[in-house]
Amino acid sequence: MSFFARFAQNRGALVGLIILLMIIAMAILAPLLFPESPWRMVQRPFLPPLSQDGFPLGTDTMGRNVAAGLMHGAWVSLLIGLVSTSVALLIGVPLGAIAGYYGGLIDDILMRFTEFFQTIPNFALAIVLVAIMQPSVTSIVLAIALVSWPPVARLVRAEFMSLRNREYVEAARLVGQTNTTIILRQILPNTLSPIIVLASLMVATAILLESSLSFLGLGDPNVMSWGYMIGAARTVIRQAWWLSFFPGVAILLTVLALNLVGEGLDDALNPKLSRER
Amino acid sequence: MKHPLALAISAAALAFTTTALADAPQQGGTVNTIVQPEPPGLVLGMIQNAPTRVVAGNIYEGLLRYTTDLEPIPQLAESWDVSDDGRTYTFHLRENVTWHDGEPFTADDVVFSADVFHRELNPSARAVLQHVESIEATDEHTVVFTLIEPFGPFLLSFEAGTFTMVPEHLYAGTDFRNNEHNDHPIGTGPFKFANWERGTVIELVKNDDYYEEGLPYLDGVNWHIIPDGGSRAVAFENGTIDVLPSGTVENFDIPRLSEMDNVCVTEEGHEYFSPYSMLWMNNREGPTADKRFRQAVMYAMDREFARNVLWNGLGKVPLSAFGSNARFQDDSLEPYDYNPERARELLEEMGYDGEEVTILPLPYGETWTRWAEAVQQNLREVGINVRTQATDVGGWNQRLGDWDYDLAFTYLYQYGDPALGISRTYLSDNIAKGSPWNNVEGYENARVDELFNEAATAYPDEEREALYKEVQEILHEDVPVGWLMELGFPTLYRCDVKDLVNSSVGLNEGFRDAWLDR
Amino acid sequence: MSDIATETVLSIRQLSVALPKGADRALAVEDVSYDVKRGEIMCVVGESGSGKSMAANTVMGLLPKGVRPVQGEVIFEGQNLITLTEKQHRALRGLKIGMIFQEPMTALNPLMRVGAQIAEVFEAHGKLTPKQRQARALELLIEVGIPQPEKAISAYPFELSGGQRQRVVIAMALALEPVLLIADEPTTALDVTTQAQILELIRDLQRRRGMAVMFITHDFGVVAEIANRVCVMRHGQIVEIGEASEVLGNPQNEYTQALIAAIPSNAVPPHREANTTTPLLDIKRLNKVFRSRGGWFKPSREVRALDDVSLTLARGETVGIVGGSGSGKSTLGRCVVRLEHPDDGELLLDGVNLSQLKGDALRRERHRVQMIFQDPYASLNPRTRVGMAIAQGPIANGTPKAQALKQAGELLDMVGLGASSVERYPHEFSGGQRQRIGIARALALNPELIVADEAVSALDVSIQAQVLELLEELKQRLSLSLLFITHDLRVAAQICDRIVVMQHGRIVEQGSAEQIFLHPREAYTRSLLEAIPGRSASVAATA
Amino acid sequence: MLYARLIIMRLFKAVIVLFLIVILNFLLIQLAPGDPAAILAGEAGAADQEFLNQLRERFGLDQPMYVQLWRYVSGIAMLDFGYSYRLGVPVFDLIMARLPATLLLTGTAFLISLVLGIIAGSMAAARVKKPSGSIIMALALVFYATPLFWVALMSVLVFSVYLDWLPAYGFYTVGAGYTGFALVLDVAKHLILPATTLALFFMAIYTRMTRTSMLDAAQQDYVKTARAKGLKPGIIQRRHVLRNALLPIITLAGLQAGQMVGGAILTETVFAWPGIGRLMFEALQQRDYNLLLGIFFFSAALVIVFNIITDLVYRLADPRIKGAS
Repeated sequence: MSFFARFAQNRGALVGLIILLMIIAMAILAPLLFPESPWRMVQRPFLPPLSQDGFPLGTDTMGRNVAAGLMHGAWVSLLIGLVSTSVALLIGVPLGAIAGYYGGLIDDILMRFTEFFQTIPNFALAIVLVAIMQPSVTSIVLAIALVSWPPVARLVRAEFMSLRNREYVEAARLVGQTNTTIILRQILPNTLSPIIVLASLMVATAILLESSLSFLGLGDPNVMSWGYMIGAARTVIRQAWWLSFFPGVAILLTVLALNLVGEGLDDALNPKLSRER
Repeated sequence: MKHPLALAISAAALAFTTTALADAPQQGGTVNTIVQPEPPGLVLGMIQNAPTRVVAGNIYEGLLRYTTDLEPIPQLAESWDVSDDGRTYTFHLRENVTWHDGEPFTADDVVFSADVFHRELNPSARAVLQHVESIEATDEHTVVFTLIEPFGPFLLSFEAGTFTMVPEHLYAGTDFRNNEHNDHPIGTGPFKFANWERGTVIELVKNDDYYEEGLPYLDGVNWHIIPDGGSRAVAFENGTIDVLPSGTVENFDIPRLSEMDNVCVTEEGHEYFSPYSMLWMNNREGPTADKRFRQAVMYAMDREFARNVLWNGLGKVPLSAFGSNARFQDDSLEPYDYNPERARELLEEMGYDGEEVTILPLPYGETWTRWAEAVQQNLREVGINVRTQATDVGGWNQRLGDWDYDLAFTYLYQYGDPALGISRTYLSDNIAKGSPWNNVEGYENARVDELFNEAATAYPDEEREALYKEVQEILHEDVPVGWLMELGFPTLYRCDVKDLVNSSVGLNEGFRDAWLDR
Repeated sequence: MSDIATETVLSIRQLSVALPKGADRALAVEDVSYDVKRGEIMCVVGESGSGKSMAANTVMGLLPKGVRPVQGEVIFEGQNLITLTEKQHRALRGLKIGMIFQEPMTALNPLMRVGAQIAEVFEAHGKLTPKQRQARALELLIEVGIPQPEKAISAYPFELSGGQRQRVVIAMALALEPVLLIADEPTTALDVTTQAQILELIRDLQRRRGMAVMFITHDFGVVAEIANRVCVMRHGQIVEIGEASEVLGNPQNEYTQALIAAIPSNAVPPHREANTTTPLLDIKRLNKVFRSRGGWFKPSREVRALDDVSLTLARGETVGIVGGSGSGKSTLGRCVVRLEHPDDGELLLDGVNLSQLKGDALRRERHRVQMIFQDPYASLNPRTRVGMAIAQGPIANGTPKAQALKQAGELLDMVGLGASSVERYPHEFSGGQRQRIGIARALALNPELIVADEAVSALDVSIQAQVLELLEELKQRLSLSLLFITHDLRVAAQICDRIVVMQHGRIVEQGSAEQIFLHPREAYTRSLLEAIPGRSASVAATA
Repeated sequence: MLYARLIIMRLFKAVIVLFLIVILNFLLIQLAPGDPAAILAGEAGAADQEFLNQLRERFGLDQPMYVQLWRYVSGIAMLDFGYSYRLGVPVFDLIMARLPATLLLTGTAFLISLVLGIIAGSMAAARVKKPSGSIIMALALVFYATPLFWVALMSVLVFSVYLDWLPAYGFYTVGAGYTGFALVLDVAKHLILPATTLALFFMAIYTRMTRTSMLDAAQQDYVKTARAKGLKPGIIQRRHVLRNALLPIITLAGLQAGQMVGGAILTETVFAWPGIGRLMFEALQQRDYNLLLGIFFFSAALVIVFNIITDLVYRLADPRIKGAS
């Protein structure tokens, strides 16, 4: 069975993929449909949804177009999710690979280091990091990455530990391949499926984290992200429910879609599990 | 255009005066209100920040109070005389005043507070005391202040929050900051400290031995600590909270809350401080060093929009450096009205090349964040390349203290007199790193220095007025800072809380006369 | 006795079982009919994928999800089991039909004490009081011959060895004295001596209780040891059925014949001798101790895997290393290829001491000794094309890629897979084919010595024979030197010139294959020989 | 005996980890712009250099960093956490005053999420491919994907503002003067919304985890053995499947329990719950280094304590661990 056929067997995953594609389309189409800056104050503030043409989702506290913000925000939220996950992978994968492959003292040191990071509550650490670096897209991405790499390192380490004594790895060692080649060519490609699955869930978590940070006022004020929109609308939730409702739903759908896709990938990449479902 | 809330306030004020006349005050009851954020401590004089003032202003007192027109009225000083040369001030104290621990309040307490306690701990009192040559207790209830030279605003300096009376018998000779009584403040005010459950509530109870017969009417005041603005609004809505001091809920909540039944609003009670919001513009380097750029910023900002949308139509769009509550304001100057075209012209004239300019919002809540966004968009629309730097209180202090900014929001108190609250922003000898409250913009103009210094000690007022007029003209042209808004802070309260705001510091001492009509 | 033996307990009639959609064939079992009679052991034998377990699972009502009977009937005690409801079926399980499984290590709940797990059988059918259940559990443990039964009853499964666990499973299956016992490959996961004991136990219990036993296995040796009747299956169909002696001694069907022929012969191995006596490998006093790393407060534990092992191997010679699990035979092989680092001793390959080399120096010498691995599924990287898997070695040692790939094609041709396989991925090959790829990979570097670690143990008998044949042929053609590690004396006897027997990290006995087989000197060697299942039977058959 | 040794060993490790955390956090906080003196001065609205210098000297901020670090670390060694710069109260007292509220909130949320999550997960596992099972999982997924603070806001809106069933904020009704059982009831009422909000997300995690773990365990050989004994499905699910499926959940729960302290920041903020999560956020904004470090120390200590408890529980649940050591 082809990869996609296996993926599509999970109906939820298919739905998730469709939602995700729609959100990506939103992000790509944003500059075409709403060429004006989403920050522009274009109408009366607090215009309810559907009350005026061109403002299907109404306007916010300062008369900015919510629909424009939502579309532009898709781009930012996805980008923050993807980039921070990539950075987390860049930290976690090499650490986990080295710890898992070499074992022994190196493993001990790296794993103590990882545990150490996990001893400080995640969200608290993220808050402190953003506050220290001062809120900006860069600092938010870094903070999210810095609190999310330990699970990656642990996963990769576990995979490497179970694979490093596989016979094909030993065979590679026997024919004289170097450690680097073995790590990159023999083991890493075989750890990709669980990493991909984890990564898809991490993107979701990163989007949630960004929105939580924004909610506490630690978002980047220069970019319109969904988290920012909820954070900004939080004080007016009583008089303008739609301001926090739509971005909230957008986050929910995105996180939901990413999770569904993650499950689908899991099914498709790890056929053993799919039989159990 | 008058904002609906602003109309509502004037109507409420009318209704308020009539009912207040109709009913006689009732004894008893406890008022629940809010303090935000949680104060670091309650010893006024040692700590002067807003949350401490609003709570401790009911525990401690100063020598004088001020009406909403900033006229001095008696508090601990029954009466006072000023010598003809304007250098000697004699205060006659009340005789029946005791501290909360039962000790009598005397002239020695005044001398200790002013000469020892405040000189050591209180920077704003220190600024005034540098004009004072000596402080003497001539008898148990008389204190004489002798000044080095006349100082126009001297009589405006005795407000409780700035010039608190602290008990000598508890503090003299001790390490003030580690004094054991700091946890249990002792003052002379209408309410006594009862309990402080950190993170939850500060409870004050009635001072039965208060010197004003019959006062206070209330049995106590509970200051709730609720960190989230939304929760504070809910608490007011569901009736847990009777009084919402200004700044405790977001501006966006105010119209809704003020439209509820049995809710009254007042904008009064801020005359003494007259918070004045400004945009620091770094005069030292970058595009903001160019006068034309600064003028362009003034023209580019739609301040009426901000007033209407963000401040519910409250407050005033200012004319120049002197606010409308400040003495000696020159109202003949031509206002910097919203004029993007003029802004673009000015930018073109100076040859602005699109260099990035950063803007530092004030980290004090949503309204300020939104405002920074609006200004950012205003500036972008005239072609200025702006980027907002988000920051928290610590970062904001640091950047301003290090002059590491291009544009930055702030607001300052005016304390009624230009020599107290305004000149500090423009005097060149007030340029020093490390503080966000001095001449942060780095404006240097010898003539302005000269005029301000002369005006502070000139006597009488007519002479001061002429000097200040010239200063205002120069500043208006130079635009050392952006003048954003004279802020209007509404206080929301249940209409059955009566006589709440009746002086120029409002709630800071408001519960002295307040009573419940329940 | 005779009437008991003819009483049919279970009767399977024209049974067909369908596999779920997308499986490699539509029916797991097609039109299968056989009986199991009281007092007999019916062996269902077949290679992997023959569908031999499906009928048993149908009887138990334990078919995997999506697999269901589509035709025929299964008559047990007068009722058709296929038509039973789950509840009715449940009432039979454990009570009337007992079952033993292949993996004793996982067949017991790791979190429950052994006694409680046995008592559960009585509980499930509402028999006895809790106290009586414990008492019965103890009796059963005694009956299945567990050492220290009083202790074992309150032990957790992890505290027991594999053989002991299998005894516990048997005790559970027999607790309620079922009429029918189904044993699904009950000894496959055990080592030879334990296997012999368990087989003995099953046969013994069956005789004493007069049960009907349905015994599923892939091993004709086991069949010979235990079966009264045999049913041979292939691709879901019965190819031959009959009395054990008939089927084994005089197989009618070609497939059965092939299978029986493929069993490593028990016949005395032919006398062979190496072509040369030039020593290629000279192992001197090799030692290896495994230490479990202790924590700060935890003492470390030591296992002496190699204890002063000395051994020589001549150029062109094949030496077999034989022993049970834990004998150190694999460690020896892994030390020779330097996947393990020996503690001390010498490992002279053509005069060069490999034992203490490290890092790059070791990497440069690696091409001289290569290995064929046990598990054909784990020994090839699933994401590497077969050609590349073979070419990797030469590339790592400096051969240009194109040339290495060309050689890979030639090697694949040589092991009988055809050069076109270069572009394919491992999952497209069967187990036996993969093992051929593994052999090609080992040959790619023209090694002086090849270590084969249990190289055929994971394969079905018929495949095993083919791979052994290939090795034999290559050995002749390329005059390979081979260190052949196996637990199976029969296999060793087939291919080796000399055999070394190991136990507890020491060499117990060594000699020519012929000598070890016919005149074992040591008791351990003899016990290994005696434990070979079906030894007596097949010797009798060939005699 | 065995436990005692284990605990001593773990505590010894914990002390080292805690010291490292203190040092790391200390250095981290030094990187933050602004210091407590500047902020306190800033709040006063008017401050001169002298005022700042007084404050810095008082807080010891005028010393070189290594001296500050040394003082702090040696203080911690004597279990002296210093004074809060802003509140002038011993950090230890502040934390101890707030810790019970946090523990009550997170403990309740933890129990709710764990118990309901496991129940929901087991139900979903037993109903694979049935609509009811799918509905449970869909709900779990939605809870998992919904931002926590959003749920908090919405639940205040619905249950406090519109329905007026439950208090919207706070720990108890201030000024009501409840004592005894009435106070307990009052606190319980205040606890419902924040605890439920916090629990929802974690419940979703446990639900999903339990289901996966149960399906996994249901594939194991010993389940087949149990079926072969003729055991009823209910007993098999409880005794064989669930018990084994719980092992990974214990591990996860241990990790989560520690992390909940951090996760409670949002909940505590929205519901004005006087816990240490909120205290931490305030301390951070005020650059109240001593307080912030103290909170980090305690939350890390909590994580470690939970880890040790998890280990012990795991040992109780899984006899294999005991045997191995």
